[in-house]
Amino acid sequence: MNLETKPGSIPPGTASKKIVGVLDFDGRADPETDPKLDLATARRIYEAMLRTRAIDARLMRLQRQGRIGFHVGCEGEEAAILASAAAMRDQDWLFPCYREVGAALYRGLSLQTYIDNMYGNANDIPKGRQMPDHVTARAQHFSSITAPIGTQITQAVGFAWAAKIRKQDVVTATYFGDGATSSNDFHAGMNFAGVYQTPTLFLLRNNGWAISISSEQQTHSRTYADKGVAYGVPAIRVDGNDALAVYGVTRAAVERASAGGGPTFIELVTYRTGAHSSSDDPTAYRETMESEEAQKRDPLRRLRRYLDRQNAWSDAEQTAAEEKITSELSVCIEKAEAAPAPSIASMFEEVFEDMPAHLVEQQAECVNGPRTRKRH
Amino acid sequence: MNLETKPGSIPPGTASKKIVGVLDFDGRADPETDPKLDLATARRIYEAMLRTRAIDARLMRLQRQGRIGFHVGCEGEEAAILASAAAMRDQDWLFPCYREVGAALYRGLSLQTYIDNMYGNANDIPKGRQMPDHVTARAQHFSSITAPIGTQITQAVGFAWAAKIRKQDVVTATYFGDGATSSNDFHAGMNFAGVYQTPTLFLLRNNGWAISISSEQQTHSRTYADKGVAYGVPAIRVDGNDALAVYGVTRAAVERASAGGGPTFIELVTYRTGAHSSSDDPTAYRETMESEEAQKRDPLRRLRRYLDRQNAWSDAEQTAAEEKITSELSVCIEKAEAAPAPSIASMFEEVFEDMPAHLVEQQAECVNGPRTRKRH
Amino acid sequence: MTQMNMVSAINDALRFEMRNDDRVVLLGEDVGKLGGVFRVTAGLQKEFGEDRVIDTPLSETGIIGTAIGMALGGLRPVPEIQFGDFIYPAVDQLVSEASKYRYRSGGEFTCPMVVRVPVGGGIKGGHYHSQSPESMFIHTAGLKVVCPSNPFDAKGLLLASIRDNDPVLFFEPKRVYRALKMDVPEGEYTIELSKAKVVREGEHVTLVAWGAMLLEAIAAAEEVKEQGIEVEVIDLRTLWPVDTETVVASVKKTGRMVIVHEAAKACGLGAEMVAQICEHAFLHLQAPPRRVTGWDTPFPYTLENEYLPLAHRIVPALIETAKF
Amino acid sequence: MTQMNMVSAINDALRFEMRNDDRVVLLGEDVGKLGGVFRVTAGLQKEFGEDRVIDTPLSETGIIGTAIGMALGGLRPVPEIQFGDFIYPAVDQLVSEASKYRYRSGGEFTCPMVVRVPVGGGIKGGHYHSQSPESMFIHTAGLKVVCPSNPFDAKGLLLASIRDNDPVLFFEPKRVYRALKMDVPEGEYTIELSKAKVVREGEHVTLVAWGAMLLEAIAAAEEVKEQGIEVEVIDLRTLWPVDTETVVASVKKTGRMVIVHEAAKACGLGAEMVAQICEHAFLHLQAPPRRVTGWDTPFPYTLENEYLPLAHRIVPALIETAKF
Ligand SMILES: Cc1ncc(C[n+]2csc(CCOP(=O)(O)OP(=O)(O)O)c2C)c(N)n1
Ligand SMILES: Cc1ncc(C[n+]2csc(CCOP(=O)(O)OP(=O)(O)O)c2C)c(N)n1
Ligand SMILES: [Mg+2]
Ligand SMILES: [Mg+2]
Repeated sequence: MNLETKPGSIPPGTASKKIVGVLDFDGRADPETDPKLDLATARRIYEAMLRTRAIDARLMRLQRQGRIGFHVGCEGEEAAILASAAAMRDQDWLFPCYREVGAALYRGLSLQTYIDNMYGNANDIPKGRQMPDHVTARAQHFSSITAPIGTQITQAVGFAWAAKIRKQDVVTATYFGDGATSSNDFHAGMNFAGVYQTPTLFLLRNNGWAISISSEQQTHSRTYADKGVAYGVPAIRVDGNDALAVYGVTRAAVERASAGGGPTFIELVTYRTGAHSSSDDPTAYRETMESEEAQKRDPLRRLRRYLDRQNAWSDAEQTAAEEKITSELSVCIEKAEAAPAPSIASMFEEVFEDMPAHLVEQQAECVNGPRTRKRH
Repeated sequence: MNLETKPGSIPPGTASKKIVGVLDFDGRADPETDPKLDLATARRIYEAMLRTRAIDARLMRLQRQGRIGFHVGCEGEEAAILASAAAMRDQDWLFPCYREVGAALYRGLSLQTYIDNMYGNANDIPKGRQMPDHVTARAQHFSSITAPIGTQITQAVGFAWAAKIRKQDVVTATYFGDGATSSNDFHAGMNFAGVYQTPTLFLLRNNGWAISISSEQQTHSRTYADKGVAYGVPAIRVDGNDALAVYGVTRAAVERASAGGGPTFIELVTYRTGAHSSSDDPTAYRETMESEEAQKRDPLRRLRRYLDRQNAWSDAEQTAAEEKITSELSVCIEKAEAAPAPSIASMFEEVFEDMPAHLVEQQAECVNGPRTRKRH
Repeated sequence: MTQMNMVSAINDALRFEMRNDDRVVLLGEDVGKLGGVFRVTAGLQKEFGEDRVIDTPLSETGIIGTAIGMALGGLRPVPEIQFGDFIYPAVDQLVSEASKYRYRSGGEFTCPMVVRVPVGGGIKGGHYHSQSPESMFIHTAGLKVVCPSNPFDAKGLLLASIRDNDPVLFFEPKRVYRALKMDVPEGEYTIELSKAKVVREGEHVTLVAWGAMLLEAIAAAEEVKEQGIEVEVIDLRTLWPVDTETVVASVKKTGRMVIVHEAAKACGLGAEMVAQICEHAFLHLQAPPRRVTGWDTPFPYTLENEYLPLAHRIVPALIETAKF
Repeated sequence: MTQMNMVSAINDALRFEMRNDDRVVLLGEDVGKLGGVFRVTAGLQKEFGEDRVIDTPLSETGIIGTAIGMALGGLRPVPEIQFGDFIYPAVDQLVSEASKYRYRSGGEFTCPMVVRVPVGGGIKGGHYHSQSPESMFIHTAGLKVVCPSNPFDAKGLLLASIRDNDPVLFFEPKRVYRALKMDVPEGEYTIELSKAKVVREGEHVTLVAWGAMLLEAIAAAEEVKEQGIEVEVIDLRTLWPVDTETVVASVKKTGRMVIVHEAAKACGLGAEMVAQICEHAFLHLQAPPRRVTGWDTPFPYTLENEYLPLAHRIVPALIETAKF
């Protein structure tokens, strides 16, 4: 018997590899898929993408100057992040990976708070305990960013499940990368979401790379969306550099989840145009993207062209927006650099709700002990 | 935009749910799928299934009598286990779960060695260190049985991968249950096998239950075979109570793997007719299987009918085989019960290749220390 | 007052708190329809429904990861890990996430949940149904670890743990589950966490234990009494944050300490308590503080009573320590 | 002899042994084309090919699970965990499987493999790029743990570890990676496992350290020398099975011990060594054996130099211990 010829021997999952898109490279919308976003929202998304890119550039410069210790940005992935965040309702929650700080800002996190986090100073919400870019933003319904890959995924499922149990209309969206699909929590999270039909969106930013591992090396599945089959979770591939497509698909998934239709797995097909982080030098493992091609695909340019076609954005507005974020950043950076480091005592706080005896003792030992000559 | 109507929104994986079978309930073989097994092998498989069932029954009685501490058998799953093991070549390796001791016996593990393991006596290969049924059988190319669910899966992949790297023609088969598909190691093992195209067979015994959790509660995927899609690993569903179908599909997968065709995921659709183990009482969570139906599906009965049709087995042989295993068991049990417990000194051996100082010290303390009044 | 064993006392505590607080949900493998492989959650799915007593797929990663999400979402999840030996697939969520959520979010988020974990030997469970994995969770800042030794404490500690606003690992000694019955009050009472209990007073040696080994400690104390050695037995009850004060006070009185645990010796809580005693009561020590523990080998099946630090091994340690 | 830093010494050891023994294969995230995020494996894929220097998917479970399978299959895998903080998804395979394979199979199977793990603070890595998770693996019977403090030892210990027939966790202190260069012989030499090294002799206090903290220990020893305190500094090198004999001999001479480690205090190796000293040298102790360690909090970002047990914290401990 030859397996090749047996029914069932060809992997199932032969559904469309098609990638949903709305905008072409010149910003023309496909009427069939156009979510018909109101222009105010489209402008808001564009502005946020613009801001995010400007912030990333500035922070990377600060890192190179040795003024901050680390930065991980999202160059090239702004549409995937901001248009999806914009499609979530206020009551919904985001469980981010580490590239989605822009989404927290979109939802109202103050720039100063973010910059304080980049400096890990006394005004930082996590009190300088975490690395830069690991923000926490409860008021923005944005969980605490963590470094271990994938762990937020099961948490997003549990949070949505809690809402479902309590009959609250809350949808959660969790962001993660192509590398994270190999993690234990992706497997468990997708499985639990399928079994309990939790209102959860799995937002996979397939940006082509997990540090130096290409998305083709990461798995032998035909597409990442195909992984939904293993869990009975409906999956869809979307052009992640097309803000309107991202918005439309995400919004539809939110509505389905909110109506009791369960989870959706969305593969946002995008590309990490920059380095993995400030610690990475991608020339060791990949060719730089052919620049004209990259420009064509650029999510900002495509949305800008769309807005231009509607006369909804101008060069003057562009300049004003850029100047605004530049000066806002300068103010925030100056303030952050002037702020003191977190107090030494704070290092022992919030391990538990109440400080146990051994930490009271250690705190006293540390606070009253000698100081290092090394700066922090 | 309505997700339901978008291409890609319906989960892919719409390949056949069909279950490959050869034998009908009366032992007639379907000429299209018949692997045309030589009768000697068919008889050997049948005899092994018979022995396995008899051994399980006897061990469960010993457990009830308090003569051994625990037993986990495979009633109803004999074809899934023994026909697949029979399809593996001598140089191939098995990475079992805990229900496949029959496969080690099929490959030549002595019954005495197995029974010594059930008693954890001094003659036990693992020296009474593991629970009953956790045998180890290197000479039979059978790895050491473990309790944590799923861990053998990645190991089987690594072992096959090593053979591939060393250009040795070795295929590994790993057995696991439907519950184990939720484990981290299933996810990682399938993914690595897909990426590196290791010669590995994933033999899923879908026996309907993971203790009290039904296989429908375990996942929302349409079938378990569908999970292969997530990893680009070809998958096939087989009637796990049909020894000829199991043999044929397994053999084809071995040949493909050996020829460099990579891994295969085989869903052996079967049923756990007994309790999960001697510790379990299934009446708390499930109806007993409608007995006539269960009998019809019984893997032993179906293979026996097939053999009868070929005049390849007789009632006399049946009786002889049953008497043989009964008396063999009695001899082994008697010998195992007469054997001493492992030495106290042995408790400290083989933690490392050479005994480090702290264990030399602890060994002396224990051996020279007072003895408990509790028996072992 | 009703006579209860530890299984029924825990079941009673869960039932009480589920009636009292509808944020409490249980989840785990086989906890629902079956009522748990040890029947600790028996009958609860029937009373509270499948939304609050949840049978899960076989994934400790999923159980703890989603329980953390539930806790962040305002519930009070009480996940069960079927055996302590199977907690390892959940270690990343416990060590990297649950323990650090409050700290790393500057107090914006907390993970109030109680992970119920049957632990320990004495049921002929071999390598994988016998271990006591407290040490690694004690080593991880941000987790509490509790382990009752009797039905009364089990109920009071469990209610306190569920009401605690930090993640708690609640270790249930399987060997005690059905070993003894005692009077357990109906209704509500709590036992404060991080408070050890002096269960037997004595002048000569302090003997620290918990969980299933407490009975062995008491038996050993009784045995050496015949030789005129008066042993003060302390039941830690909460393993972390540990009640250093009570142990130190006792050692200052007796000048001697023996500590007992089932877990392997190296880097166990025994080592920690010896070090703490050296830090807090060194000048009071009249004998080396001593450990009687599981050996530094995997937990064996046949010889488990030679592996466990049962009374026969505690007795000589007490005598040698007292006579040092 | 060539001047090497620790990164190049490890790279050299790997290259040597891969040429010497074709069973040695490397696998891990980014170890191939990139040569590792710390460039420890740079150039090796080019020399040995993609079959022997393998870039893996992002799964520590998969890396260690398949490495165990490779070891069972006759290879000598050297998997890398990118940061010690990300070892937790592999804990089940390490604790439940690698550590117990020899024991539970009565010696029929062994898992000779070396898990390379960059560990420790000092690179501004915060919670998740700074931890030192040795304690839980020491607590688990059946695993060896090694941690070099300098390039020379790194090469010799790594070669010994790869040739060892048991699973070894090889902890590489990131802070030392490029911090110093020294003469490292070309070609082959090994440093026996489980042998500590007295790196500085002294009469008054024994100071035990390893890895990145060794330099801090030496600096502290230098500093207190001005006050007439002669410190004997021991580099453990192998953390488990630990060289109790060398430490005990030293403490018997000095009567005093301070132990330093980056990991949190509770149930760390410091506690274990204090307990061992109490067991083996109690009557020689003239001061309480003392720990200078990371605090029992998660590892912080901004204040990492207040968290780490650097020289400024070791000095007062030495003085107080010496003057006790
Ligand atoms: C469990 C774990 N292993 C390894 C790492 C180190 N690491 C940080 S980011 C990264 C790659 C992540 O790739 P992907 O998920 O595709 O996200 P992307 O960075 O592309 O957005 C790795 C390996 C980690 N953070 N966590
Ligand atoms: C990691 C882990 N979690 C829990 C258990 C307890 N347990 C033992 S068998 C079992 C069910 C396994 O079901 P399945 O994989 O379908 O195999 P089957 O017993 O049906 O053959 C469970 C939950 C375990 N052994 N390991
Ligand atoms: Mg990526
Ligand atoms: Mg099953």
